[in-house]
Amino acid sequence: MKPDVNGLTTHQIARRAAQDIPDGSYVNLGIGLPELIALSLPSDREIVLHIENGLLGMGPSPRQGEGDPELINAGKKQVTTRPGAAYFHQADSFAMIRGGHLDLSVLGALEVAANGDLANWSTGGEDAVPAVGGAMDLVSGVKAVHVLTRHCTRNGTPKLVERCSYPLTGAGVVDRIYTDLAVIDITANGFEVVELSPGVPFDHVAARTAAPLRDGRFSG
Amino acid sequence: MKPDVNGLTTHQIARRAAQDIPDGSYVNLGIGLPELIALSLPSDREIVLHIENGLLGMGPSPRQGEGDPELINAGKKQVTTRPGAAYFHQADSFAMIRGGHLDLSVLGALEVAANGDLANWSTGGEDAVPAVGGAMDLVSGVKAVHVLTRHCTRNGTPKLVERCSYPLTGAGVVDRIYTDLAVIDITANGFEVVELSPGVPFDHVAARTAAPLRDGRFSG
Amino acid sequence: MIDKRVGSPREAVAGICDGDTVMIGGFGEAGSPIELIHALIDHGAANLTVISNNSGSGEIGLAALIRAGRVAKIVCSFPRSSNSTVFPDLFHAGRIQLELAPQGTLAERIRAGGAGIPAFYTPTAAGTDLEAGKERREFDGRPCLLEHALVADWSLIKARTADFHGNLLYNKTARNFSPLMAMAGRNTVVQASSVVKPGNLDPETVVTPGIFVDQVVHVPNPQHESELVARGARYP
Amino acid sequence: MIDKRVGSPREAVAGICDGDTVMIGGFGEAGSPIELIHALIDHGAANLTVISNNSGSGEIGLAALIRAGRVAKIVCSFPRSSNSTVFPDLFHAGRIQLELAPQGTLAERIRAGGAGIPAFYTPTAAGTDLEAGKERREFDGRPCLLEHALVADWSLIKARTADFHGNLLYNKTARNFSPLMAMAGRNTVVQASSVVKPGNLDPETVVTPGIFVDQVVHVPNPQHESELVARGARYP
Repeated sequence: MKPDVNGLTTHQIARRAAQDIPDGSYVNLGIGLPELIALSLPSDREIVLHIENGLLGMGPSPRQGEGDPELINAGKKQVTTRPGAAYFHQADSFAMIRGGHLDLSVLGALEVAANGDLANWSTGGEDAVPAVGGAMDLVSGVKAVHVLTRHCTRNGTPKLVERCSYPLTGAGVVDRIYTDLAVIDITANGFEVVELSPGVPFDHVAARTAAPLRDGRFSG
Repeated sequence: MKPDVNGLTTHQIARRAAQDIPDGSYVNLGIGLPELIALSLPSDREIVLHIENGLLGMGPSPRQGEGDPELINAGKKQVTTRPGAAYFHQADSFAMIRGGHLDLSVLGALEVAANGDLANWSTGGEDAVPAVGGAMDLVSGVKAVHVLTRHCTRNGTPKLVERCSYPLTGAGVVDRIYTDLAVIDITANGFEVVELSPGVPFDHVAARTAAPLRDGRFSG
Repeated sequence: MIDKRVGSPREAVAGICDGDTVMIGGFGEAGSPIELIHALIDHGAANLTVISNNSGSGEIGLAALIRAGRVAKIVCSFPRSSNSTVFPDLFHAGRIQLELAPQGTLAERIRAGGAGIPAFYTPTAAGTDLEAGKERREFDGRPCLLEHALVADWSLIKARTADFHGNLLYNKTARNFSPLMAMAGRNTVVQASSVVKPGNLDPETVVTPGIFVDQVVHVPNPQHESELVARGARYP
Repeated sequence: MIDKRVGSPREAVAGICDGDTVMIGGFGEAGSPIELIHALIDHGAANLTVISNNSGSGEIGLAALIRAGRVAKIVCSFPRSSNSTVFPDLFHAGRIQLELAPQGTLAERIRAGGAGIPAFYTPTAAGTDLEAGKERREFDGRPCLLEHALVADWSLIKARTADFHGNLLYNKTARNFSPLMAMAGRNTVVQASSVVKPGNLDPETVVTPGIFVDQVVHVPNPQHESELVARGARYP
């Protein structure tokens, strides 16, 4: 490993992912890393954020002392609304998700497989309390699913794998992955790099990916 | 037939049926004869009328010139609202019906059978345009189903029969029938008179009922 | 910036193609998007499948679309009207197909289509002639029928107020099928009596969130079907 | 006259019996009917099945009900909280059962229960471990699972405003599961911050029509779960 290769910070990954969201999109941001996208949306676009507990048009965090404990996002943090917002109940909220009305779901990952399988809800451990939330609904219904994740775990284990070892959130659901090292599409031929982070060589990424990695940067 | 036996008028049938509706009930009134019940509700009770096109708390017809063509009942006549009213869409409206939230549905009938079968949507004729509306939903979901009808058709054919000859609205769904001649329950043993209209002898009713008729007036 | 306004009913329906499935809101005249229907007649798309609770009245609105021969099939709960013979005449002549659905089943199938539920079971119509061709299954001893979701290429609906995002409020019982059809249409077109900027509607009172809406047309004084019928109007 | 008000949370929950199924509204603290839950703890009913999206936080509200050993089983999508070990401890000790459901499936099952739909198909969770024990069927080539309706003997929910008929308005994202649980509970109890006479709510803006509500309790200043947790409160 070359110690002089530095990938993106988590905020930079979020900013990179935000760049690809078209004006006018309806987007759900998962808990954790994907939440950072809300801070990085291009100012020249109007993007409507959906939170599955019942709001379209999520705005930034409230100023100190101005929040309402009953206006929270899926991560249970206080938020605000933007002009054009609407509240609704859970059945309507998941009708938006399951019915294919949202343009994009951005989720975190424990593992993503070369066939698009996503594992992000459980490590399957004996001592874990199983908790799934809305992740399975999101991947089953939203038009496009992007994953935002560090390329490897803290101890260096690749998260992009041939087959997931953790329980699946959904089978064949992921379209694109944004990591600190690269932007990678799921194709019929598996993982394909569409963009490398600045200063990151292809081989560096391939060495940290536990499945074949194609270089799709010059294919059009 | 004795010409001196007069049953109730349609308004009297409606008034009789209205007397049995308890305070606080949520009630759907079918198109036609049952609509008259709205004019006869006892003034000492609060009864909430549901109209399946999307309103709880229907009030009387508007005064001339004060109606809204978009505030109509299931019979497409203009109505008003009462304090405590609420509008909702069709899926919520039929959730109330199908989900067993309404206390009573009062419907008209072409035929009612001794086993509680109801036929009220189609004569099955070749030249008829089939049209069902909400009747099948009402009989499948509402807690109690009462029928309001003249005992016989205009040409004297009994409407209370052993088995329906017209297509069914629902099987085994009717609880009670209010006619010009009597109030009749559907029991495990078929039709049972619980009350005769003033001046109407039991035999007069039995002769106009095309199925066995029990006299339940003194059974408690 | 999100601005779903289009300039006219004509522009709003311009993309409807021959053979498309079109949901049309309304129960009787309440909620019937007459101006959009008339624009569709002018537009000329034919061989349509229409999903609507009724079949129109008089010779305007939905009845006029049917009379013009544009509708190959209608999915409907109550295709009769005391003041129109348009549908019955074509139906008896074998020139229009009818799929009859109980009103609550129709509503639930449309909602299912919008909610990504492919099918559901309902006790409604079990044991009746409308059970024909449907799968039956008992739940807790009660016979139920399997009903499939309905979706549409287009939904044409009417609202009282829309904002640029397509958030909608309705007028009284004109709400009926419209919020469901907005969900189930791949392209949902709304004619609204009033159109306001985002931020002018209370997020608590929005009935249809804008995500379900694609185009908003301002029709400030929509015609009333009953008035048109009363004076014997025909379209075109 | 229709007046669904009762005098206190204690009276409202007095009819809950051992072994009952109880739906409890809320997503996190938003919409959690803390005062009703605390009244249920005082009331003492045990061996309950609770249907709720989460398992509570700290040692108040739902977490306190669980800690008191009253809950035999929970049907839930996310029974984890960063500030409570009440559920995990009992779960690992084998003293509480968990039926895990994806959040959207949980919501739809509750709606189905309230709407008289015994079962429906959904693509959610097909091909995952949560498919276990469920019937699979393809629609348009897509694998789906059969999911059954949920109903409850009691639903305990929180509203912003109620009228005497039980018509309800909610506060922001506190709405979440409550309108669905109101439909699916045989007895629906609402704690409302404000209670008004019929006629004081606009019929166009009512979120839950009163037909779904059985009892209304005025709780003018409900406690906030996060504040109670922050200061380490326990109930009782």
